Amino acid sequence: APVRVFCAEAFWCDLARGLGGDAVRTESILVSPAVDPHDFQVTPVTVRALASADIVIWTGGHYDDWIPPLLAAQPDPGRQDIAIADLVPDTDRANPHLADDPAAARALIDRLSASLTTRLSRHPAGAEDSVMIERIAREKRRYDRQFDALTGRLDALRTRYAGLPVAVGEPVGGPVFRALGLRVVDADFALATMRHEDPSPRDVARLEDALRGREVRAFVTNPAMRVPSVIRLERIAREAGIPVVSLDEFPPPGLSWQDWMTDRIDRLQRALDRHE
Amino acid sequence: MSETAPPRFLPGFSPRLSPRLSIELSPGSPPGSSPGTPALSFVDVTLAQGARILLEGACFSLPEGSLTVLTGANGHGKTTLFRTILGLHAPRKGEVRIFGRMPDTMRGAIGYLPQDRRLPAPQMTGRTLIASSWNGTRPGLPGWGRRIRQRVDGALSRAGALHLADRPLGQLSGGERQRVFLAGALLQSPRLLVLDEPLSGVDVQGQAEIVALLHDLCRRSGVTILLSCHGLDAVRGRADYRLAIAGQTLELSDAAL
Amino acid sequence: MSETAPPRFLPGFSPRLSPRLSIELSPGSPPGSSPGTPALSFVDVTLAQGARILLEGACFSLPEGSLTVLTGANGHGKTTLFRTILGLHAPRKGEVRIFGRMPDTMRGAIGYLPQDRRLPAPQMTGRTLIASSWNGTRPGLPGWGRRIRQRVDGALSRAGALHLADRPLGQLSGGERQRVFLAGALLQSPRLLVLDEPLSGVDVQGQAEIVALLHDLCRRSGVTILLSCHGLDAVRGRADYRLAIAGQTLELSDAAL
Amino acid sequence: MLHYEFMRNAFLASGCVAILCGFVGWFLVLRGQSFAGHALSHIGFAGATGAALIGLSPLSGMALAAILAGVVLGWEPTGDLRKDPAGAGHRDSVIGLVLAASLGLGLVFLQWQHAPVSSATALLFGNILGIDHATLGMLFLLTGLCLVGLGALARPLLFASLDPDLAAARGLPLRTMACAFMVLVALATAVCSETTGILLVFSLLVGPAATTIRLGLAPLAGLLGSAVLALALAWGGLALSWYTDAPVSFWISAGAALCYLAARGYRAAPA
Amino acid sequence: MLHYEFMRNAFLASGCVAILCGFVGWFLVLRGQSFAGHALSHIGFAGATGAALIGLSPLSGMALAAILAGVVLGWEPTGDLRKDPAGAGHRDSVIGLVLAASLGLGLVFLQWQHAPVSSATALLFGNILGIDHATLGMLFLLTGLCLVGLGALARPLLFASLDPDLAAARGLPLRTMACAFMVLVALATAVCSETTGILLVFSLLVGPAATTIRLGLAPLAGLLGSAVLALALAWGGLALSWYTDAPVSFWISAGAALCYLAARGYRAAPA
Ligand SMILES: Nc1ncnc2c1ncn2[C@@H]1O[C@H](COP(=O)(O)OP(=O)(O)OP(=O)(O)O)[C@@H](O)[C@H]1O
Ligand SMILES: Nc1ncnc2c1ncn2[C@@H]1O[C@H](COP(=O)(O)OP(=O)(O)OP(=O)(O)O)[C@@H](O)[C@H]1O
Ligand SMILES: [Mg+2]
Ligand SMILES: [Mg+2]
Ligand SMILES: [Zn+2]
Repeated sequence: APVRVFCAEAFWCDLARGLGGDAVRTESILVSPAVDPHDFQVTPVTVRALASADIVIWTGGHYDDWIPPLLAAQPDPGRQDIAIADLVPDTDRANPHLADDPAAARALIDRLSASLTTRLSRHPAGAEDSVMIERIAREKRRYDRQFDALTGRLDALRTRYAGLPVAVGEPVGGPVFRALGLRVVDADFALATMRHEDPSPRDVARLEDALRGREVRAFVTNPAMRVPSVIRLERIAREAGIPVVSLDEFPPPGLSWQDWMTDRIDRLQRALDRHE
Repeated sequence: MSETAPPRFLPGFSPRLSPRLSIELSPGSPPGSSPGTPALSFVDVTLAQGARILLEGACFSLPEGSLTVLTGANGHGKTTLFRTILGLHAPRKGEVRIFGRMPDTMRGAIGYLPQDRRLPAPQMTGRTLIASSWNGTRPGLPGWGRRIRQRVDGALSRAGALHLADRPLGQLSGGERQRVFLAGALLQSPRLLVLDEPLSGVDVQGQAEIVALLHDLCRRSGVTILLSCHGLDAVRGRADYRLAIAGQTLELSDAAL
Repeated sequence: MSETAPPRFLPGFSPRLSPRLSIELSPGSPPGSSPGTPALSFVDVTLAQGARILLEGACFSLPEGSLTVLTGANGHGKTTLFRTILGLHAPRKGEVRIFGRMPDTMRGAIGYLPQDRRLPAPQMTGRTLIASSWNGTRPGLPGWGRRIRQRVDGALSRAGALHLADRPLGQLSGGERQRVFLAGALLQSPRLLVLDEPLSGVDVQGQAEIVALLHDLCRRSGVTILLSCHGLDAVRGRADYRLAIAGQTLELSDAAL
Repeated sequence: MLHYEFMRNAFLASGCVAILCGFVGWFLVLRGQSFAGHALSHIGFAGATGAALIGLSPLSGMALAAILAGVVLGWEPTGDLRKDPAGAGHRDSVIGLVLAASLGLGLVFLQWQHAPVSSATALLFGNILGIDHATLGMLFLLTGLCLVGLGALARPLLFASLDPDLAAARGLPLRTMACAFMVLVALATAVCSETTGILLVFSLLVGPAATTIRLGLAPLAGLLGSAVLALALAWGGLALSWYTDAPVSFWISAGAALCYLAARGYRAAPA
Repeated sequence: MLHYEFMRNAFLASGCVAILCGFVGWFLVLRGQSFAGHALSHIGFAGATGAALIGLSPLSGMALAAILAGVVLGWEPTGDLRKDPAGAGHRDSVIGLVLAASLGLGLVFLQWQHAPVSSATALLFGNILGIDHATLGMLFLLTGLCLVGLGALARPLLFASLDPDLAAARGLPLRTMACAFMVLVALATAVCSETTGILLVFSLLVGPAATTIRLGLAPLAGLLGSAVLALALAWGGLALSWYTDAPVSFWISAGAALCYLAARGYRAAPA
């Protein structure tokens, strides 16, 4: 029987499916980046799926806090629980967005391939299983190549962009910015937006000054966070001729993680290059 | 409005018959009264609370400018009758007429003192309470200014409550509060005054004062007054008629009887 | 408790002097009374509301088993005096003793009927209201069972309110409610009954019944009763003493005077 | 501070909201309906998510839901104690139930959503620093409308609030008054909380009004005092927030509580 | 359905919460304090964020804040109308102010904390399907404690609620009673909403109690009826949620509102 993988966010399961193929059967809750994962409501169907899973993957780091209690409520020694945030220990604790962190994806693939392999080889392994194990190894190598390419590209871009200031409306894209060495000028403002709070007026003023004075190279927004203060600043950015980049929370359905990442970096690059 | 009208009291008015046995009085002309319509008339009115009938087929009418006392044991329906006059309680049968018209259209002309009332804001002063009722049913901003103040002060001093008017209602004693409420009932120069136990809780001297005031209002301004009270001692010599509720019937008689 | 005590009324009791002029009565032995301590005594009590003095240097004591009427004009401090007895209002000066003890310790032995009371739950029946006061100050679960029901029924039927007990309080008429409340005051066989205008709103026959009941309680069970009312007609012939508040002084006299 | 347009807009918007809240809140506190005021802003949440579901704008959804709830909340107590003694104490629990039901509904709507809902939840928290000219214009317009409505309602509402039994006897339809006022409050909270957030609106509704009523001011003085105090709180809160970096709504809610405490102390002292 | 441990735990936990809420809620609704009940659960939010700031567990922070607020809410109305007429109608606005102030405080705590908790909404909707054995044990313990406390308080509280003036005259300290009860409610809401969410707790507090009180049941019948109804609602809601996949709290809040409506219709029919 295929290994049942349960993901809080669909794109982790995309990666798992790409790795495991027929060896895994996946099920995920959050499919659309439009739903705010910070305030998601759990229903029995969700938990039923989770209760019968062999592997549970979630982002962790307070991104989807509703998962751990569900796991505790249905203890199962045979189940493997993977919180991505725990795999990449040096993450920025305040910013739980890990979807676009190649390191996180790589760590997940590493962990997943290891555990899928042991699971498949645990029972008296049939021919079919060994085919699958082989396939997993092959896919892992393919993923690793893609990750390498991605990191390579990011490293290359880093030399060009390191130290460039950008502004963000909501803390999406943190890992990519870190990889590129971009300097986020308004971390507090972004966090306030994420928490649905009032930002402090001087943060707004500083950000506005930065936009009007063209002190930043791009203004990054999250399409799931269309709040008035961000919309207003977006307009100011446009007026000042600063490129506005809209970055999703995580990949929309139908788009693979790799393509989504590439598109992301492409758009960021276009924006950052526009002012050279 | 009716403050300048001539007194309409007719001293030789004869006692009415018990309504169930009575000749039906045609509501525009009670025998012996002036040709005006009666201030208040009940035509074959049946009042009930839930399944219980309080009053059956009651007919009577009160001429304008008369002072009538409503008596009856506890729970026999005095308050219910008052509420019927004000349109707050629907009669099961029959018709109530105020100056010949439907009660709904005449509410502005009635001054009412309920037996108990809620006081949602006991921290407000009596003056505030009374002033808020000035033209209180018309849309617009709350009234203020000298004219309203004069009217409010006039009503308060008539009711002997001027010295109580600037204290929070919650701090007044029972009798003091009753006087303030009475002032409220007098405020808009009503043509019909309907007072539910205005004397309860008032001291002996105060009772006499209030009855004298009411008597004066009848005689001098032609106001029609209906008040309920327990025992006739306080109103003796001042009331024209007595309406007695007993066992589902209503009896109108001369107060002197 | 005191239901079985012998009646302590002494018919030949002489009128008290005006307290300000009076010989100070030692609280344990009012002249002519039985050697027991007085049920209620005020020693040089000054009562005030805010800056206003209501009563100055009042001294009196009531023997156990007597029926006393408190009279006074509106706003002269009857309710304040009652509240002082119950420890709800602190006297500015002087001491109040109930059966020789501090008011705080004797509250369980006093039955009280306030002049007005809030009814936060008018949808509850009178029976529920009264039953909830049974041992109401002791921690534990609400009482239920036959014994409490019997006591409640007993109090209700004494006060003539048994037929009203199962209707929501909000639906009762003023006088009906007063009877239910009176039953509540009688419930725990108090040794001292403090009734603030128990007759207000009650019909004439009801007033007579209530006074007769109170008289009976005094004579047969030795309960001490202090009640306020306006006018002495209703209590004539039944009360032993009259306490009159007038102009900051308190005068105790024989009720027959 | 006023050099930035967003701060100027924030001052204008919060001033506008403060004056409306000061007036409306005075009646709200007088009538003991703070809970309704609080509940209405939660209820707007259900409306906003529901509207997003059927493709309406969140503001119109919020306003619709709030108006509906206003009618329900105004409806329940008949106002006539004698006719319905059981209904007397129930205003409070009815509000609770409507609140719970609409939160529950909002939750399902949220679950069915496959469109961005953050705009809906953002309404709850408002965004006083993100107000542009168009919003400001609409705010002025709607506030003006609400004030006109309140102006027409004020006298009968005061009468019905201070002396409901007499008002009913004079033929004032208590239920209609209650509904009309609740709808007004609903509109005001919807309009204001869309721009400034629920917390801020609620503080401005209750704080200044409770202070002036506690001080025992007469109606007109109380109404004016409440509006002025609300304005002072709003502007003071904005200024403080500028210098301290703490959120505006924190300063306003803290200020509201302090004002009430001061009034309480002042009143308690002489007595 | 009961095959899954999480569902078994959910049934146990919600049953436990339901019974506590049924009893406590009856008094809450009788006293007209639903708003306080609602506010206390919001206030817990400030406590939870504050606790995280100084390194305490959220539950203890919540409980502490709620207890503190309970004392404040119980304190304000002296209970003696005659001594303090201005304080009479103020219970409602004081709750509003405490609520606003603590929400404001919660916001600042959140800001200082730099932690990405959107606990405001997480707390609101709770997580009844995520209850483990340890939580369940603690829930049983704390519920038991609250029930014992309520048992000791019940008789004087009933007296004070039905007839406050007479209770004061008999020497019952109204303010102490009010504070004790509010603290109890605070504890109960803190304990319950930590596990099952505010919305669910609030629906169970108000719905069944309002229904039995509206039906005019006598105290003991009302208390028992309220607890039974709460249990039925909670379990019914869980079962419905299992089959329909709508959130539990939606079903429970909708059920609560329907029960009240039914009781209202039943009562209105004969009159
Ligand atoms: N809403 C109601 N439902 C049922 N019965 C009611 C309702 N309101 C009043 N009653 C009953 O109707 C009867 C008449 O009440 P009403 O208040 O008119 O009496 P009343 O003559 O004014 O008595 P009182 O002298 O005590 O004021 C009473 O028995 C009362 O209990
Ligand atoms: N909290 C208060 N603050 C200030 N004055 C008060 C307060 N409570 C009562 N008073 C005043 O004290 C005086 C005495 O009141 P009290 O209620 O004792 O009078 P009473 O003799 O019972 O009058 P009534 O016959 O009308 O019941 C009244 O003038 C009253 O207005
Ligand atoms: Mg009556
Ligand atoms: Mg008195
Ligand atoms: Zn709330």
